[in-house]
Amino acid sequence: MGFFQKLVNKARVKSPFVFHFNSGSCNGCDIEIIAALMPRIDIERFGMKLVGSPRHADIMLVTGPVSHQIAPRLKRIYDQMAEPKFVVAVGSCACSGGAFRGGYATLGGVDQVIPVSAYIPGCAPKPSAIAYGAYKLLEHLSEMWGLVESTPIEKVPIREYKRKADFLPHNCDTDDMEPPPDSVIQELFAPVGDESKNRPVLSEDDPTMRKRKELKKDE
Amino acid sequence: MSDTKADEITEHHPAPREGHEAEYELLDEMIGDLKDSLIEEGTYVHKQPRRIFVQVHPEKIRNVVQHMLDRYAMWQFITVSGRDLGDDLQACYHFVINDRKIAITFRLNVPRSKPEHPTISDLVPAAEFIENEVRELFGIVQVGHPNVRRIELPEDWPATEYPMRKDWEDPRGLMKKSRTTGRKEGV
Amino acid sequence: MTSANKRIVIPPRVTIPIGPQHPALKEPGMFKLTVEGERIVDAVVNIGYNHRSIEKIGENNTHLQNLYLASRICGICSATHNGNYAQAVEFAAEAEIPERAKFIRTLIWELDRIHSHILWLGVAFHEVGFDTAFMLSWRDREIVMDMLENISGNRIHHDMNTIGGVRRNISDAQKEQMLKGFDKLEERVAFYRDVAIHEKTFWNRVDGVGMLEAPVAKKTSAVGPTGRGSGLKVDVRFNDPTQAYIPMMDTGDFEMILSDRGDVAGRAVVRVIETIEAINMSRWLLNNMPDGPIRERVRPRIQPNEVLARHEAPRGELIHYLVTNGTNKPDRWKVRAPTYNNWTSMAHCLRGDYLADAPIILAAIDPCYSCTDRVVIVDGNDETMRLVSLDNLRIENNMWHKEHPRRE
Amino acid sequence: MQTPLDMTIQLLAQTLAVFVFPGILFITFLALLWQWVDRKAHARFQNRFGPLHTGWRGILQPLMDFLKLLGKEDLTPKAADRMSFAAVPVVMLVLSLVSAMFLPIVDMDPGTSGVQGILSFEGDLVFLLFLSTLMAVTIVLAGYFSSNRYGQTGSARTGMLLISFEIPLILALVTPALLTGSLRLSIITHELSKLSPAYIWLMIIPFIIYVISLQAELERIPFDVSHAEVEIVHGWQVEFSGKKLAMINLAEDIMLVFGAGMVTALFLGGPLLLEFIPIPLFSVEFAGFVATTWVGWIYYTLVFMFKSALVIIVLSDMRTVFARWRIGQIVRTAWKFMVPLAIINLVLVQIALTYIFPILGVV
Repeated sequence: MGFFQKLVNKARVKSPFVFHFNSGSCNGCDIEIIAALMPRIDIERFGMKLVGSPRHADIMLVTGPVSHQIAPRLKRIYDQMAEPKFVVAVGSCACSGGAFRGGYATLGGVDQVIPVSAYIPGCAPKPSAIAYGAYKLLEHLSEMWGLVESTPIEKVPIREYKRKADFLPHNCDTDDMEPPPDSVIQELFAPVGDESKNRPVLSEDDPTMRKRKELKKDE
Repeated sequence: MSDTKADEITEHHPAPREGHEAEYELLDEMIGDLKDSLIEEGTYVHKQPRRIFVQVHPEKIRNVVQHMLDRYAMWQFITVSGRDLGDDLQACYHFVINDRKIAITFRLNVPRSKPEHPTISDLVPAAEFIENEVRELFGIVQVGHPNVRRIELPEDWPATEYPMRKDWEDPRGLMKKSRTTGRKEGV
Repeated sequence: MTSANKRIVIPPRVTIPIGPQHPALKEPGMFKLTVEGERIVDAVVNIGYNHRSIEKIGENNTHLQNLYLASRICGICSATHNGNYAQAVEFAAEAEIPERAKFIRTLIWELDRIHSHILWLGVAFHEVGFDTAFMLSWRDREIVMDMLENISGNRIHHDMNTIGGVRRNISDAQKEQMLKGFDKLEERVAFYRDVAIHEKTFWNRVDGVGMLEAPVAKKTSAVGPTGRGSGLKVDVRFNDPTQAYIPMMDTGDFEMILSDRGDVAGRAVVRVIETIEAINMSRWLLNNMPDGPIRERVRPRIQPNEVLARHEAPRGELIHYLVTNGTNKPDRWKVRAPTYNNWTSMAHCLRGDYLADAPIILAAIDPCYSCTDRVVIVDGNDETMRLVSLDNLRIENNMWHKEHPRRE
Repeated sequence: MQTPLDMTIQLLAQTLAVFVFPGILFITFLALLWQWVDRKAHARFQNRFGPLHTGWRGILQPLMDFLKLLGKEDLTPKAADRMSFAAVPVVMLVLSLVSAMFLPIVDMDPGTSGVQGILSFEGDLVFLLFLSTLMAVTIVLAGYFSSNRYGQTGSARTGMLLISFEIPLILALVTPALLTGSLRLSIITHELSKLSPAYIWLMIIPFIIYVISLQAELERIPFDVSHAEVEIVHGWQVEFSGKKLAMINLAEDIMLVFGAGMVTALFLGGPLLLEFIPIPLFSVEFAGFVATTWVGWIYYTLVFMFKSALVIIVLSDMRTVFARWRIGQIVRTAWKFMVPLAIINLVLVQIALTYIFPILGVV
């Protein structure tokens, strides 16, 4: 990679121009994006600038479950952006459809229409979360372009749901919680190569499972 | 939903006369003036304060609204909500009489086979868009509507599908499609 | 050139689309403005990009699920949708909720109104290019956002209400904190009121712009600050009080804010003074809050009933028409958001004004497309619109040009 | 007689002057620096931080923006006229650079009295005005070439701004020319610095008019109607992207340098600061020392930058405290207030020069 290319890549990380697109959102995420521009968070610190034209933008923040009416327009606006371009889905709706899953007028999330580079979950994500999400994307980009040493991704083992307390809300009474033996803990946090094996699977005869079923029947 | 008739009857909660004098006074005046336009069944004062529900002959709705506009200055229009009652479709016109602070609902049942009734958009300009919307979602046609056009649903939506009807079965799998997650192939 | 040869030069008509993606609108809506030079001669409003079929989803959900779906109708006035749905279900079940819950619910509504109005003020400043006041007003909006987060645990979707009461209580420490916050907020809002009224560059941009006369407002059923800015007495808090508004209005300390100016300035003044009034209301609610439980148990299956729940949202009158059928799901749920009624008056406001004023006029009704959730087409012309195919239009145009040859 | 070696060295020096200091590279540096000062001051006025994490206090932010835009894809709308569309940013950049060459930053020609810019000739003030008008015309063309409705509306508005604020701008510049009897920028600066302090009173009104007109000329709030974001989506800039946008932004920043430099040169005494102290040590010896040795190159540059930065902060403050005006209000203000004020000011200056100053005994 030449020096100039490296410089330009550095510049790309340092000065992302942000364009905001609302694809049928509830406004919650939108006003939080605007709130991120405000004195408290002020994402201009990182060089981000909200621009009004997709042609000037590097990053498009999309909010909302994509409604059928807006989907072609979203695609068109995405095509209008100049390369290199990245899309960030802001909010639960943009990530997966959120509360509007199951309706006839929405698609499930932004990634059904255009490729998405980063997801910011939350309903609505706080301004700080939006700034953090955008920053994470930039961090990832600088790793991708070799501007900083890429750190190996830390494997966080997925917790197995064995205890009753795992199913209860955190403020519930946890007197009857029994700590698991050390061997279980070691097993849980041991590095495992294949992640899919690590996924928790609850068998039908699991005691907690039965308990839940009974609870459901009572209702 | 199957037992529509039972639902219809039990939905109505007429209020006692005590504590609802103003509402009953208005309703009595209306019944006196518009006797042949109203249907007795379904016309009552609701238990919730300041609410009147009136069942109207579908073809007489213009007379009723005109009379109310003239006599009570009922200028504040709220909305039209469609309903699917099974055999019938229902359009509820909600109004507020601001001087008496009472909300009135005019309900008109139209048969599912021929869902038509006269429009009131020329009397109440604010109703123009919501009537269009009811026509689009429920298929209740307002005869004489000044500005008929597809407004709400996507342009490629079939003209015979009314998504808010109870028997709409989602022939193109849209509701299932909205539950898909993850990156789609080819994007 | 002699006077006989004199021709009036009409600037060419340009159609300028505003939206569905436009910096002035943070939400998808489309306005086709036809301008002659800088003057708007025609306006077409087209909003359907936000149709998310909430009512259909709601029919398949239980009431408790719908409570949270309702708040997702709109992020700015989520508390009003949420609370109004809760009170609709309670009306239908004929359940009486505890006094303290009523007060907390009303308090959340008023806090929501404060935050929404300050937000609007900031947006209005932004639309006229007054970015500093925009930044500062949004900075001070964080005070009320912090209060809401403190009480409910979320900044945007508070979801404080549940069927039969509220989810969280307000402790004495929180109360003290909020009272302190209100003092600061009142001082700041008074400052913004002075900025809005006395700052020449802002006032010149809103004075006499987007006129909506009272008869037209009546004809188009304008609600909320749009109607009150034209002098209409439409405020559900006073006309049809529910919850803790009933004892509040009995005190007689509060009055409806009206303005007979009818322009954008009138609406701005109504909103700013209403913010101060809402702060006073919140203070009254906090000081007079009774003790007791915050929640009453309501059975999930609601008896068959039909309810028209009205509430004064920040933007105007909000309607939830709910029909229950004895199960735990609604039979029909209809939401009429305030913005929906205000579209009709919009075309009237826009016509004859300058293009530069279009953003502030659009913003003046505080549009909320996500609330509206529907498509509206407003005809800009006085004549009725007709559907003409392109070929017919071409033929007609050619004929017209034959009849009216260009004069040289 | 010059030897070929001398000529070569002279040529080399001139090339360096044009391309490096105080030429293109230095002006570009100044443009990026002033953009940073402007953004930072604007943000601080709004209780924000502004750029913070790129370099020291975000000082590299404008450079990064520029480089990033250079590396972006370059799109041309289908409907646009390709050649003209591509030419507009280049023309704008060249025009702005040429106008900035006239700024008396350091003394390029020690033989003549006063601080000369790289380009300097008798009557260059008129030429500069012509260049700035040409710049506005280029902007109008840019909007029309992009064949976008927003762009065209923005162009129309730029035209309106042009016909309304060009006149007070020119009239404001007449006063310094009148006082010194010259149309050469460097001579005006030099002569003004020698005048008696009483002449400051004559310069106040032109200064105010010029700063306001400059804000309009640079199309910043409250006069940024031609690329107002919320009304017409960046106006005439809407279709430009990538390198073209980078060039346009740089050209605008250089116009900012030029505008602030003009204010500095014509109203704030140019690159002279300590010379104004009425002690012979400063006004005679130090001035002579600076004017003849290499110290002047550093000293003049620093003073010039300091004064320009002050002007930038004033402009930035104006951007902060005002709301955007409607185009009608702008034109009305220009013709009903600014133009009459400028004309009255000229009359007052004449009266003062002919009648009042001789009576008071001002030289």
